[in-house]
Amino acid sequence: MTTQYLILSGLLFAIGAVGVLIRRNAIVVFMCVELMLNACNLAFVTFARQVGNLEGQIIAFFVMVVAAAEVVVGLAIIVTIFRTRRSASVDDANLLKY
Amino acid sequence: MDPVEIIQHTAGGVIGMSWLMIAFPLLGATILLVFNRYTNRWGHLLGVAMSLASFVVAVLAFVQLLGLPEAQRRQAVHLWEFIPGMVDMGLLVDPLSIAFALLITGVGSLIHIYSIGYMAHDPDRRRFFAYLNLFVAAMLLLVLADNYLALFIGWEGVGLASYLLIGFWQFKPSAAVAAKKAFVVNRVGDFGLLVGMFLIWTTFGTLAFAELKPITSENPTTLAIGLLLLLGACGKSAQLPLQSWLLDAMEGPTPVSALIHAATMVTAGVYLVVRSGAFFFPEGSGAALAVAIVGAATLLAGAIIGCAKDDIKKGLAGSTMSQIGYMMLGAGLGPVGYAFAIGHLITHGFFKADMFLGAGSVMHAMNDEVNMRKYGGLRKYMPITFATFFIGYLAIIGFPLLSGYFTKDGIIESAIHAEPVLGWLAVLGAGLTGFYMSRMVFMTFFGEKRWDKEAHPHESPAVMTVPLIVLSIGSIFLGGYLVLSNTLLLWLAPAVGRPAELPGFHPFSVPGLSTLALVAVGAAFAWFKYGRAEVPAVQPRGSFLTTFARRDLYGDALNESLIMRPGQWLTRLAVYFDNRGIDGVVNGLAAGIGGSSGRLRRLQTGFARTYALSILFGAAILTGALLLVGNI
Amino acid sequence: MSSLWLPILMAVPVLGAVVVALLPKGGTTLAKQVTLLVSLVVLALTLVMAFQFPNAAGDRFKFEATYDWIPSFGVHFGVGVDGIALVLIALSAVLVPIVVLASWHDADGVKAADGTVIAPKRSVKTYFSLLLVLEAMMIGVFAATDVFLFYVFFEAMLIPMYFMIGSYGGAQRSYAAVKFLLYSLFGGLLMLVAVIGLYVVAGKGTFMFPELVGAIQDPATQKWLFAGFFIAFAIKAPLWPVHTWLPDAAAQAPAGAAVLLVGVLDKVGTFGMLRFCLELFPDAAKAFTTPIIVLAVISIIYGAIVAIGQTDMKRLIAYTSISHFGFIVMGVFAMSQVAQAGAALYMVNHGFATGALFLAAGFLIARRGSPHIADYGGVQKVTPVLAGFFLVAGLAGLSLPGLSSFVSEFMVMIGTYSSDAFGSGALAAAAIVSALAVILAAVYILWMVQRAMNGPTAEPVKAFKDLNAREVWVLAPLVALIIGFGFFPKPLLDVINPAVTSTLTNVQVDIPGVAEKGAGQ
Amino acid sequence: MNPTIEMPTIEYATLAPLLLVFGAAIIGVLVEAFAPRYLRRSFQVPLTLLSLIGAFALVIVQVVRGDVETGPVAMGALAVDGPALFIWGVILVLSAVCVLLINDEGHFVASAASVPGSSDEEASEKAGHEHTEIYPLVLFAVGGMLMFPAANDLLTMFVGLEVMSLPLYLLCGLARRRRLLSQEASMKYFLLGAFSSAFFLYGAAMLYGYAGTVSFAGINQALAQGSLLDPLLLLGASLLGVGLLFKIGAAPFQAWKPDVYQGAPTPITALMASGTLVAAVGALLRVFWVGLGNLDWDWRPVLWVVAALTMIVGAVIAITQTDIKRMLAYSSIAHAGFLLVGVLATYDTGAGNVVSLQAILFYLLVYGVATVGAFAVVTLVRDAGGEANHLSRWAGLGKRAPILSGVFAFFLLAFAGIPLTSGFFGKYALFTAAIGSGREAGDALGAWMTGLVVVGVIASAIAAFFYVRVIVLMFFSEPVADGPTIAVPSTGTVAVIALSLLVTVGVGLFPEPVLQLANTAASSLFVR
Repeated sequence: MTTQYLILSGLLFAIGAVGVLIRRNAIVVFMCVELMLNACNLAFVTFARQVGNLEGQIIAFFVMVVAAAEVVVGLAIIVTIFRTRRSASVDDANLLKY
Repeated sequence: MDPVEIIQHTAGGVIGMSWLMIAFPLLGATILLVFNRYTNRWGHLLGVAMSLASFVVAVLAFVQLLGLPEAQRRQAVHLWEFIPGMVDMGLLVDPLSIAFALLITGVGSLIHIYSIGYMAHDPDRRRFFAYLNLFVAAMLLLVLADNYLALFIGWEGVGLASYLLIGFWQFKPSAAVAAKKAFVVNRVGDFGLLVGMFLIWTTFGTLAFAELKPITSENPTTLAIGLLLLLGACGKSAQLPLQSWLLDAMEGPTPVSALIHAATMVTAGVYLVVRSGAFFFPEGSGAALAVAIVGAATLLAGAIIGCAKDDIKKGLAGSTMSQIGYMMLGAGLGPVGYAFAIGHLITHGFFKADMFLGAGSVMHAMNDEVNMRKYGGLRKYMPITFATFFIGYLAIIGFPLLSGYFTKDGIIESAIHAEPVLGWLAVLGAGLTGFYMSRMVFMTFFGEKRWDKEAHPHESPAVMTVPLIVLSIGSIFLGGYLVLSNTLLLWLAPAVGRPAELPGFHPFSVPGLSTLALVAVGAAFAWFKYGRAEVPAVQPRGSFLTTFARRDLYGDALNESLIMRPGQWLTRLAVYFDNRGIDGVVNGLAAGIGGSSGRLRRLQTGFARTYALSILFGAAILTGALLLVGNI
Repeated sequence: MSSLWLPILMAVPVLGAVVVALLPKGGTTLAKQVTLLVSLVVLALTLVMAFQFPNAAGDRFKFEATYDWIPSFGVHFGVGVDGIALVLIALSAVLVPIVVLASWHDADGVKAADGTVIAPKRSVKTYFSLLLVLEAMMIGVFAATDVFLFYVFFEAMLIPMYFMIGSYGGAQRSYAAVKFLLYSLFGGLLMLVAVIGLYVVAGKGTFMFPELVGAIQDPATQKWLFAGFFIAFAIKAPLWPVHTWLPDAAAQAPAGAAVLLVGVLDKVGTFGMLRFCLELFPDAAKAFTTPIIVLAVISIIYGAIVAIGQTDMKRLIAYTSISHFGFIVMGVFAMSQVAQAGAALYMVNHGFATGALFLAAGFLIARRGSPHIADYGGVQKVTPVLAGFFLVAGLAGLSLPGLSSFVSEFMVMIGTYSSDAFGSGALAAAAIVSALAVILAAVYILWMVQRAMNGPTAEPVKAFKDLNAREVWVLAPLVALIIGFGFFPKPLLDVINPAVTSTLTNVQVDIPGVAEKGAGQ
Repeated sequence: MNPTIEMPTIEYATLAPLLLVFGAAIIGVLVEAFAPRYLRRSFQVPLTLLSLIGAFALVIVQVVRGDVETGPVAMGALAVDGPALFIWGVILVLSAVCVLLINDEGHFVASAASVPGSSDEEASEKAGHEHTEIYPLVLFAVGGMLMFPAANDLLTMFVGLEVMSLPLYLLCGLARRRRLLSQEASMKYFLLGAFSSAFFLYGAAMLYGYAGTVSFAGINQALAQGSLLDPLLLLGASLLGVGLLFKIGAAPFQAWKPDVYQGAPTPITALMASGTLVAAVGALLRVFWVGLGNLDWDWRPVLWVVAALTMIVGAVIAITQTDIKRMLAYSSIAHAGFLLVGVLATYDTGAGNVVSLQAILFYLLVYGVATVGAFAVVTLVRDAGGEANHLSRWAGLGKRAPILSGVFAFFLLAFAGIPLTSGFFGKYALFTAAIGSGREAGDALGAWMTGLVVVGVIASAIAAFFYVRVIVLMFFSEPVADGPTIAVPSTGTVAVIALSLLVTVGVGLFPEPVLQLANTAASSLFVR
């Protein structure tokens, strides 16, 4: 069974990664990153189960906390930039280049 | 018989002080150059005094040398360590060098005196005397040096003095160009001398004359050395194929032409060959033959050029080339020839200086006009100049019993004896000499006046005419004194060796008579063409042969098309290659990096998602690479 | 037992530089005077040291002083001089006061006779303190007996020179300065790799030169390390084909800086070849001799030919230097006593000769504001003294016998020709080809003299003033040295020869001793 | 016998610096919450500085007492070994210095929430508001930086990474001028940072799956016994690498660096360029050396390519930059490449490792100091609209402000690695370590390492070009009309520049003490 879980985790991770690449809205992009983190969580939990120790599960909790913190920071940034530009598109923020 | 061994001079006396000969004029030059315009008022006098002082030392040394037995007549005077382990600075006082020293300081002093008058109106007279003094010093170093390196220093020193003096009126572009040309062409010869020294030092481990041994048979090395030295001699003595500078060198003031380009410096090549004779030019060797051939070729070439020149100084220059050709021919014949070559060198020093100074006197009188077509009939206006010039003329064409007659005849006789073909060419050359010198005398002093309107010829002041007189006296008697009873030959024997049998004097031999006959024919021809007939004031077109001679046998044209033009091309090509090729690569590399930088920074599009993509790609590549490496 | 001579010699100019930099605002004349004084003190100290040299203690290196600097890297502040280093230090010490005097007004801003600004006014104090810093580094680089210390000075010297060119130079100064710096840095970095390699492979845990001699035995390693050192030195020297920075740098630098650049800094390259390339990697040096000699000969001839084609006076002089450096390199790698002694002597003489030429040209250019030869003509008529000095310097540049450069050039050529280190065919050919430069040298120098000094006087030239007393005092000592050593090179050769002998011993070349002459008949 | 809950052992003395910084950060938050606005600043600044200095003092105390831990602490979560202490010391010094810069007024927006250009913004500016939250944020970031390289397992490292990064994301967006750029930088940094930490985390998960543990020692042990071909392992190693290489800005993960460095407030850029880099390199070393040490034959070639690419890319692209901060960002990329050379030079034989570790530590210190100094100078060159960052504005600065330009030129020369600056010895130490490590491991590797050094040398030469270009601009070009003004520096900024200069010159002349210190730190190697 572990393989299936891992495949699912891999798929989630890949979906997240592809989402980051193809979505323009900063919020969605950010959600995709969260999806990737959750894919990691799934993998951790799966491995914890397979290996038979608790480390993986503990890590999952930690990751959740970190992700929550990330949300706070990320949303603050995105909201600020939205207020300034009236757009949440990541492609619109394109002044810094070359 | 080989030359006697050189012994180290330890006793005192003038020989030990012979460095004073060089020091006096050097001091003069230094004072005049360093103290510059402060010495303007008396500078010329100092110059003359220094030259005379040098002459006095030379005479005293000569006297002391006379007092020594023959086996001790080669005295080396050690001065200081020059290049440790290689060569020391030292002088060699022997019959050969002292003969030269006497000529240089003697004629040199006369020319110094003459120049006081000749340069009286030049604002830079002081500088002129400085250079003259410098020349005398360098020339003395050349002939007194006891090794090739010191000789070379003198050799280039006279080259420098010659450069400075040819270009003395440097504000004339022609003078500046001529000066540079003289130096550069001389450097070609110097190249030979330099490489010759490499070979000498490598082969024999020394550059000192005292440590070289006379050779009897030639080997490839000595032949190579001989030919290289000959190249050097050709440069300095304006022998074929390095003759072209001498005619241009007439841009210098006339006393310079007399001293440097007639009497002394240009004979340095002959000196070099004679000095090295025992080591590298043994009698009958290939190297010696090459010397003789060069001499014979040049004596004809110079004579031909002399026939066509309307410029009095250039005519004399051609004649100088030709006469040095004679000396070279003599120098290529071994000890017999040496004596005649040196003899001719000395007498030539007198009569050619005499004539050059005479020409200078004429020019002085004719507002510096040099074109003989604008002279004519001057003998009445400048009697002393005419008389002295005429004596010189007789001497050079070999009028019996005058100086040139004895020495030149000696060379011709010896040449016919050793190398008949060359000898008869020399006879032919004598005939040509008769023609062109007569042409010069007739055009200048005889016939109608063809002067410019402004010309008011007058006799030169005594300070100029007295040296002329002294020189012409030498031109009359010196030859006979030196040659009859082999005075010079015996005197030089300790230095250059003595031939197996002493040559006799045969005034009525076939070569002697035919020479005289040819000279007479030449002179007569000149009389008909230039003495009796009217000389056109404008140069007629002339035949092909005349043009050939006028254009210096196309020597300059040849140099130009063979060396200068390709050289200029090469230079341009090299500069272009340096700027575009090498520097182009360097700058191209920089531009290439800059360009790739400009392109690479475009990858930084500013879109966060592109960056994310690059991270993803990077991750994929990293993973792929790790998997790949892991599975190898 | 360590001697304080060299540390003091380096400290004096550094202190001087600090003093000059800290002088109150506006004290420009004072800054110049202090600089001159300091450089004269250094000169005096150097001379005293040089006179003590023959009797000083020490085997090869004398006046040695060694202090630990960075024990972690095995680096010492190790100084000491052999004969070659001594004469080069003396050269630097002689040139600096002359350059100070010559650059007296360089930073004041130069205006041509017609009022056009040739160089704007710049900071005088910076210029002269940079000059003193540079002097300390020049002394240090020749005195270093620690390879790392040498490297540090080798690279650090670039910076003051970079600022001197870049801030005080001609119109193209920043291009020239950057080119100079990058070229040298690139070489220096390659050398850095080799320096590290030397340290690591030798495994001695020290950078002291005497201990590193003979430490690398493996021929392949030697070759790589040799290449690293040699490329850096070849760029510095500069050798064809990595020479193109020099004409730009020398042409754009103020005349004084150009003198130090060509006269001293570039010598570090040839000095390094002699000291480090040969002694540390003897087998590689021997293996690479032929290609290097070929490059040297190309430099000699090529530099001369390109010099002939130049229209800019300072560029022309720079190319003549490339030709001369070819001679030095040839002498170094000919591996014979005479040639190497000649090369070492050449380094000194070239400094005097080219220094004089650059300075004379600089004085000329300062009067007109143009380095183009075509802008002059007939200068001799107007300013005979300037023209005279120019000519003498030029003649030294063409190695006229009787002037010092001739002795060295002759020794290099004859030493190369006669070197039997490698079967003499190739070397003899190289010597003969290089002798052709004798002819080319006459062409490039005299043609320049002819165009600039002779002929009818050009209109702007008529307003020229002849050299003033300061300028005469700049050139006169150089000319005196050129003539003096031209006839009496023995004092220099006497200190150089033992150093060359020990170099050759380390390279394991049989030397036909100094005293006995050649191979005999 | 009965399973009881044991008290976890926490080595408080050893962890004191870390705890002090975090504690101060929390107090700072409380101050923000409860203190009135007009008092906050006078609380925060001393609090921040004192805590950082205090933490540094605590580090020094540990070093002086010499009782460096020989095993992991805090139940295996952290490893405060010699290198970690050295890195802590460096980070603390650099961050304290950066706080001095941050403290200088005019860098930060009065109210981050106000829309740029709005009346809101004007009002808050007039009212003299300021975000004193910056100080606790900095302290949290510094705490993260301390934790990151000292982590002894992947979880702690992840937490450290995030604690370090999250405050920085925010700080990036707080510039007073050019707020659009600042906000953009902030968003890019945040999104990409989060993206890359996801990779890090997934890699950690894979390694956990492979080894059954996240502690480095455990992973390395598993490597010693298990298969080295397990896809889990290789995937894990590479994804972990992505996260770390992103942080140090190695190619091809460098893209964020120029944008963020340019947009962020300059003092924050200084903090990132110095502190973050130091921390990230420390973490990188620990992961690749302690965690994946037994896998080195696999990651070594890959890292070789990354190092070479990073040096070249950084140096080449920097040439055509027109913004001084952006140029320094690329320079930082190139230097990350040099540091990777050092990472590659670490090798499993004791003495050699000490040499390379010493080199890296030394390099981190001298580079960090020079970087802070350079950015400090950048903050002083100003226009009407804030800092004059465009290079064309710097033309002729040498005339206008000779001393400042001279100092900046000196920092640039240090970056370029010219002898008699600290940067030279840094570069020298790294290259020596690289070549030396190659020699010990046999010839093939020696050739590769030497090759890498040659690449590094070429990159240095290219890099020298753009450093020199700035010098040319400042000193050899004519000044621009109405050029930038030089702000009268505050005492703090002067202190920063003076300190940086002093260290750069001092270490450039006498590197031995610092080398000795780095050597002592490196001698204990990383504990496992």
